[in-house]
Amino acid sequence: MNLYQQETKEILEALLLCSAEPLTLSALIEITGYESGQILEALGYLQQEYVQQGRGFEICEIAGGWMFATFPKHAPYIEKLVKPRLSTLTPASLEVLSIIAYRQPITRAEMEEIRGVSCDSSVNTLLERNLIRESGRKDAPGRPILFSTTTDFLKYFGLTSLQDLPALEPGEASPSDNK
Amino acid sequence: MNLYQQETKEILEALLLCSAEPLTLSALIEITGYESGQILEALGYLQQEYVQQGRGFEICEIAGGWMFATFPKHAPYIEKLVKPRLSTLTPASLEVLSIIAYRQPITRAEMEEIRGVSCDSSVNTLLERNLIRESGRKDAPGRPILFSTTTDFLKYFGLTSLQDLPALEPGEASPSDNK
Amino acid sequence: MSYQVVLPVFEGPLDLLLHLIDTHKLDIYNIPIAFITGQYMDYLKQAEEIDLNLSGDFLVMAGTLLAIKAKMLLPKRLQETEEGVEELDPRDELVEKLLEYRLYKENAQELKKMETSQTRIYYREVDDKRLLALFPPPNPIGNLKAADLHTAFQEVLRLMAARGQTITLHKDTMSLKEHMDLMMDTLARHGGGVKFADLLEPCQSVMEVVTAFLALLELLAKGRVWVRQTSLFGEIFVCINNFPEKGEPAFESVSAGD
Repeated sequence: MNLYQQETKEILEALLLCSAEPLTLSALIEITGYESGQILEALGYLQQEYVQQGRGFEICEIAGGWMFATFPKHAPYIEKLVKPRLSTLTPASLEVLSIIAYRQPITRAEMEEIRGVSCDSSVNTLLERNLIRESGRKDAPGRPILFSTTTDFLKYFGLTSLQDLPALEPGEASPSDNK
Repeated sequence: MNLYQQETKEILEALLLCSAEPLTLSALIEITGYESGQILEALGYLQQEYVQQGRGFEICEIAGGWMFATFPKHAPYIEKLVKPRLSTLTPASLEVLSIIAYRQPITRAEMEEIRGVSCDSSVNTLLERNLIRESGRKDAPGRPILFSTTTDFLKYFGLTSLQDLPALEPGEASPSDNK
Repeated sequence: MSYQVVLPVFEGPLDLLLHLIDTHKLDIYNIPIAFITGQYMDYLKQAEEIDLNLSGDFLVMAGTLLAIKAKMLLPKRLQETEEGVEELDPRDELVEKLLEYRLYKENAQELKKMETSQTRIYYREVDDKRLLALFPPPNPIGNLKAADLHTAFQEVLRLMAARGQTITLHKDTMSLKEHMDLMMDTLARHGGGVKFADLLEPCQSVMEVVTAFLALLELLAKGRVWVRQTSLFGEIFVCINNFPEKGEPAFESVSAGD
């Protein structure tokens, strides 16, 4: 391996390290000014070296480009690394869920009326996670969709039925009652 | 090097690859279940290996943890790939930051006392760039806000910890120093 | 003859004083106060001439310098210390401030160097979204309990009360189509046109006003209505367009005074 090849390898490694996306050959050519043969050769060397040296990562060809990737056997460690950031529910989604839980069935417009802000993204998240479901349409102009909580909702919160939800204090007037 | 050490190295490499923030020793201990000695030894081996093998990146100790970093000589290539950095700090902001770094936690009034001028706009810039944070209130009349530096501050200046700040000593060849 | 004054800019009065001490090679522990006050005032004067906007702190310092200068003319004041009697120097406080400020100013230059070398180093980038997507949370609610739902809902109710909102859910908002129909009905009943404000009057919420307005725009776009304003900022009238096929202008505006 000559010095030129060593430099090419180093530059490619530096670029792969700083890229969160796969780097295409054309991007690498444009950035480095090297010819494709030179780049492909260096990538090949690097891939070989990593195997020989028993590195904890490899260079993968994916989606028309190259990127660093880890091995499946290390997934449990990486999971522990990201676990604290695995979102549970954002405060906004929790608020919307609480409104649906206590006021179901309820339309989007009614939720927004209560919160004073749009609830669309929270409603979508809750639908995706199967915590709420569409439970029909309201008999009102526009026939808006009604939302209710799911069986999974009860399961995750350890409730037998909706009656098990902590009771609201007497002062906490029920919005949907006085119509 | 035994198999156990090899596995430790691989796991650490995989974790560093998946982390865009410095990984602290305590996080590494918690994730891997290894003892600190084992981890520090493996990190040391990796750092050595990378130098010997002429890798295009290194494991650097910064802001209380470890992360993969590139070398200054490759900056021209990387700058073509990643979004440009935010502009550098003004002399005024650097002065205010230096006062906060050495005197933290410190109030606005205390900074202004030292600089002889208002520090508001610099404090705002530094807050926006997450180099300083509000760290409580001083037990004094008006309960003024106290400011301290952040982990991003350490990252920004390439410091491992606040102990790495250059010593606060009068300059040597300063003409106004001759008594 | 015209010439340009190039005046250095300073971070503050202390910065300016340090500059004067440095350029005139003065002893910071024994500042010739009359001389430096003169130099300082000269700078302020020049700054004023070229309209350089200096903060009030520069004037406060000018006052301080003059006060020290005056005190220097008075007989020395003495202060008793443990070692005996010591002369009080009116410059002491200023010197102390200058020394302290100089420390941080010099350190800021160190930070600048560190910043410069650090801008050439880049760190690992990770596509967080993709990484997190690889590990879907097994339990979508994490550690939340039913009590958290209760707390969240109470907070919602509290915020509602704070917004001064009565806790009522009125009838559902009408759709765009319904607003359009309602608007056409109203217009049909009032041949000569309806005031724009009256059209929106039945709306009960901001959302409804917005929908009604959108409905009006939609009707205009379709050429089913046209609007007329007789004077600038005057009443806007909305009328049914009885000759849509003629492509009558949807907007008719008559300038003020007409």
